[in-house]
Amino acid sequence: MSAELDELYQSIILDHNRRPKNFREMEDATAKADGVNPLCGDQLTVWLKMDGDQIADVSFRGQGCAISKASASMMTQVVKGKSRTDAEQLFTDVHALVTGKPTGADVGSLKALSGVSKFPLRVKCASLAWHAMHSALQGSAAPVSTEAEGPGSAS
Amino acid sequence: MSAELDELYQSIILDHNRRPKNFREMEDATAKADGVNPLCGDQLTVWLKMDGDQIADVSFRGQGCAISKASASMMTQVVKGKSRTDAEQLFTDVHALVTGKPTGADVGSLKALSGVSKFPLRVKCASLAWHAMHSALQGSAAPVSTEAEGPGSAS
Amino acid sequence: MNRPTVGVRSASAAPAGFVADHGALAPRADFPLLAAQPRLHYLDSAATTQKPASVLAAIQRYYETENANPHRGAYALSAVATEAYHAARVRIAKFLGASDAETLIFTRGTTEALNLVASTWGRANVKAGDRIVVTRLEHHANFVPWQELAHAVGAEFVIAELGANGTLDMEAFAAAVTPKTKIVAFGHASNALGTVNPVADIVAIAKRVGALTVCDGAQSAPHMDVGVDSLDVDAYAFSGHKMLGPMGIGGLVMRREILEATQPYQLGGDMIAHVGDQHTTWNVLPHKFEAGTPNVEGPVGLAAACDYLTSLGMERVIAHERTLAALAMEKLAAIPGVSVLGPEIAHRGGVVSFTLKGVHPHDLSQLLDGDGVCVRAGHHCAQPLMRALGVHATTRASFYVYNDGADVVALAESVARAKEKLASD
Amino acid sequence: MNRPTVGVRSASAAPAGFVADHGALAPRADFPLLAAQPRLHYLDSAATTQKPASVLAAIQRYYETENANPHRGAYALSAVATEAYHAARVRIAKFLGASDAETLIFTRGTTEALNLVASTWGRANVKAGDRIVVTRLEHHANFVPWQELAHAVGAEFVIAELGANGTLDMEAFAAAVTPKTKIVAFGHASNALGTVNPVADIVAIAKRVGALTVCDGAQSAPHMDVGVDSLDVDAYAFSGHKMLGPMGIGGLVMRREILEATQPYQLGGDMIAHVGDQHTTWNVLPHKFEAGTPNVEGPVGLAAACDYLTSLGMERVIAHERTLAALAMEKLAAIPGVSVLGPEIAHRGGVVSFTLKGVHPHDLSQLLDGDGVCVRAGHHCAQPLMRALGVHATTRASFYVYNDGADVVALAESVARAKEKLASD
Ligand SMILES: Cc1ncc(COP(=O)(O)O)c(C=O)c1O
Ligand SMILES: Cc1ncc(COP(=O)(O)O)c(C=O)c1O
Repeated sequence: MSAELDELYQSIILDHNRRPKNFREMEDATAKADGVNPLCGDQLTVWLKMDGDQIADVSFRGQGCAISKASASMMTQVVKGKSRTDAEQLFTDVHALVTGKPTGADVGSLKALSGVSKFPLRVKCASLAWHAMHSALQGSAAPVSTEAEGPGSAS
Repeated sequence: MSAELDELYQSIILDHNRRPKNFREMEDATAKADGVNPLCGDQLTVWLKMDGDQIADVSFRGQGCAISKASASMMTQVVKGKSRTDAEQLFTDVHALVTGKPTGADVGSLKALSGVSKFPLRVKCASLAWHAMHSALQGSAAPVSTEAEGPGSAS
Repeated sequence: MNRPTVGVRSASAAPAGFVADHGALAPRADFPLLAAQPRLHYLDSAATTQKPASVLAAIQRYYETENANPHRGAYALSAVATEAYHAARVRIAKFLGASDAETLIFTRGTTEALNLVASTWGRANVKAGDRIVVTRLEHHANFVPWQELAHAVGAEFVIAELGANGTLDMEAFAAAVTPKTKIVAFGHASNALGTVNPVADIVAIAKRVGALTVCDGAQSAPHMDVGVDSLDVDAYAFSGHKMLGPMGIGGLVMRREILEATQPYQLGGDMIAHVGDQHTTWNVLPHKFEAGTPNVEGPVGLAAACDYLTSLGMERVIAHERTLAALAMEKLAAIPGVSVLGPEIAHRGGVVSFTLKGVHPHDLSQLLDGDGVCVRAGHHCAQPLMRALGVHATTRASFYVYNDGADVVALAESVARAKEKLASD
Repeated sequence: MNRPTVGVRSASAAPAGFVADHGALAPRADFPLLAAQPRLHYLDSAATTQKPASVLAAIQRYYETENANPHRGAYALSAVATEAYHAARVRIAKFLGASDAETLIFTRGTTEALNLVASTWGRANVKAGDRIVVTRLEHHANFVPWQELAHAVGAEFVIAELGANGTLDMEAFAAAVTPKTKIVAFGHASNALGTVNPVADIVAIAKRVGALTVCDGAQSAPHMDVGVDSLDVDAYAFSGHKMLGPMGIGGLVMRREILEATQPYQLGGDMIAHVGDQHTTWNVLPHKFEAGTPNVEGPVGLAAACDYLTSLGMERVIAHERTLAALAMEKLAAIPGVSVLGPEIAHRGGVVSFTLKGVHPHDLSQLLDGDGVCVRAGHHCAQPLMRALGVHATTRASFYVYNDGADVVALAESVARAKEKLASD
């Protein structure tokens, strides 16, 4: 296996894929959004419970590849307790990371997603949950699509 | 000018083009048909006056290139006085001639049309009036089209 | 077709001893992309095929020696281009077994051919209360246009369901085709499962009620001696890029009486007889359905592809694919956790769709790609089928003339390795 | 566009001294067909253009190194094909001056692009009693679809007539565009007469009544720096084969809000978001309007053509064409019996249409062909215009980057010789 594939499928990614965190519906959510990758049909839902400006709880469920599931799982771990602004900033930083334009910002364990940058078609997978979270934070009801994300799509 | 072009535009063809015979409407026609070459828009009408099974008179008018005009003009000269069957046979022989499959039949002065066989796109021009005559003989009212004639069209 | 499903149904179509060595049917050296990447295992030919050098040379030769706008010029070069276009139509029609070349209408591909039928004949003839029947196996291209047509006119859109093993339930199908049915649209072969449908039985049922029969040939034209005339369908659609030809060209073969009685599709140059200020009349077939400057390159390249396939022999093409598919099914099924979808080999072409427990097809195909194995992962433009199968996506390997036993072995080994890496336990 | 008609209106756009030597703008050696036939005077580029070697090489390279079905595979080769397709769209949009590349929809050519607008937006928005206005100059592709649309929905189909010299009568045009007008369709430049229309004035009049503005750019995209954004039209259609690109590809640039609010065109793979058993949702732009496997070769080849044109400089292209056209007008007009149709050079591009008294254009072009001069003879897919001009057909020479003064001289000399042979006296 190539070094690039090894970096894409780091063990932390594979662990999150096997045992995703916060992989559940949320009864008492205050916001919720669906994300869909139209060309592959992958789909997930992100639930948020906001406490004022703060993310008190976050969870997700859905169909997806290891990259999208691990990204979603790590996201739920990291943004819990964060303010709306910090969560959005993190989305920006992660997006920069997976598209190969790292900002130098410290994204902690999310650095494990950096391998995605070598696989442009997988950017959509890695960012699907983040788009959904962003959408839930905005209070938008329409499902978000990652189709506009890059040159193509797959999953 | 190439020998082939010289043969296509023989002086007899050019003469008929300049001074077409029987180039007139016919008031007392018993049959009439239009011929049209759809891709170029060339169009002519053939009138027949039948006396029983015999072509008592024939004339034409219309828009067309030298080849179609000369062919029409010569046709009117040759079929006048002929029986329906002989006229149809002549059509068959001329068609064979201009498509380069001469039957050996004696077509008289119409042999001047043989140059057409080197120019497949002009077959439609040379046969337009003949198709119209054929159609008039059949008593068909719909305009005939030469479009089905060959691989393409022009004029 | 001449031998409706014989070549497909009987394993004995493969010459004896052929299974043993698994050589490619077509030399890899004939395909520049494959020749340049000797370690590539290209197993996505159901999506699009690689091109032989002869096809690329035909395109190049056309532009270098014959290029002009056909039909429109009196000069010799235009006559040459016109003849090239005409001759390509005749050769492609002959390859497909369509005796009336003027009933072959060039389109961008299968999708456009099917949309053409839906938007012309369909719009004019399907009314509120009528019924359109498709099958659960259809590609979106042979599903969504009919669904929308039904929706637009208030007709009923009915999906004939599957029986066992990804084959059509023919009893259910017969029951679905009521006297109100105006169109029966079905694939000759499924791109998602490989299933080859019993065309003769389907057509017989559709004809009982006088429905228009529309056959999606995207996955049959490249693989078998189709014999369109003998299929006895009203419309047959195909794509050049799936049969070694260039992209952007394909076609529709449709019964002459129907084409003649149907209003044209797109409007513009070449398809008109006379344009009046307020009224226009149409040209004869095939021009009536081909508005605008024709794509000459496409048919010229596709005709070269047909010649190449003919030189291989279509009977050998399907036999070769089925040999490789059978081998792949055997080797994949031997990996614990792998489920091969679809019917037994006797009812399929060279497509093998499978799932691996606990592993998403996208991840699987990504790891396979690391080994140079190119497979397709996803819904294969067959979401309605995926729903019925209860799977979200599958991994699909599809075989063609340039594949060999080594490609099958590489696939199976790579799947086993990927499983080690990705599977939960 | 950036310089709406400056390059076209002012003869001073041609560099001083340029008229004197009449060299080709692009080396003939760059065009394999022309290089192989040094005595050919190809003067039918308004119908279709010859292709530079760089375009053929781009096609070849794509098939030899990058070919796969884009959008659909997770493997690297498919990603490469996807990127090739995407990058070509961006380059072509940039060439045309369309800042939002996703609003460039690939079609087979101009004809399909115009039909797309008529059959989607047109069908949905034009009602009985509404009006559609076209001009007398239109090619059938920008005439028949609107005529039929009007006919189908019971709208009024109105032809804005010409004033002097084959230019639009702008007063009559303004009067024709009533408040009931829903669509104004006009050519940027006429393929039959060469007339370049005053786009800004037309658009201003159409906007007063809120009509959709549809610009047929088949004869502008190849010849000038169009600057689609600054034209401020709602839809702009063009053909790749008329601008050095391959056959079978072209496009539509349409305002994003309109594309987003409009139902899709053809239905099938790639253009869907979700296919339910009874209801389907659409993908985002540009995919929503591109059903089926995309033609990657076409955009890749066309992008190479755009690069080639950019390297020549579009300002120089139009100046070069007008130089040759002006020279041809002068030399042809000097032959007794020749009438050059259309406006003075200040209002036209590189198209010269003419008649020769007593000689049918078909015969003329046949004799010209004998001298290696390829011109077009006929109605030029503009029968309504021919009727208004009171001519049955014309002979047309059209100039492009590879033509030079020798082509013009050959044309004029050949016409003179043909006249000797054919004219009555
Ligand atoms: C002005 C104009 N409009 C439309 C067209 C149609 O273009 P195409 O045949 O490439 O679709 C042409 C060329 O034939 C043209 O010159
Ligand atoms: C069975 C089937 N039908 C239709 C299509 C659509 O063909 P195209 O995308 O070439 O129009 C495909 C391939 O994508 C297919 O496999």
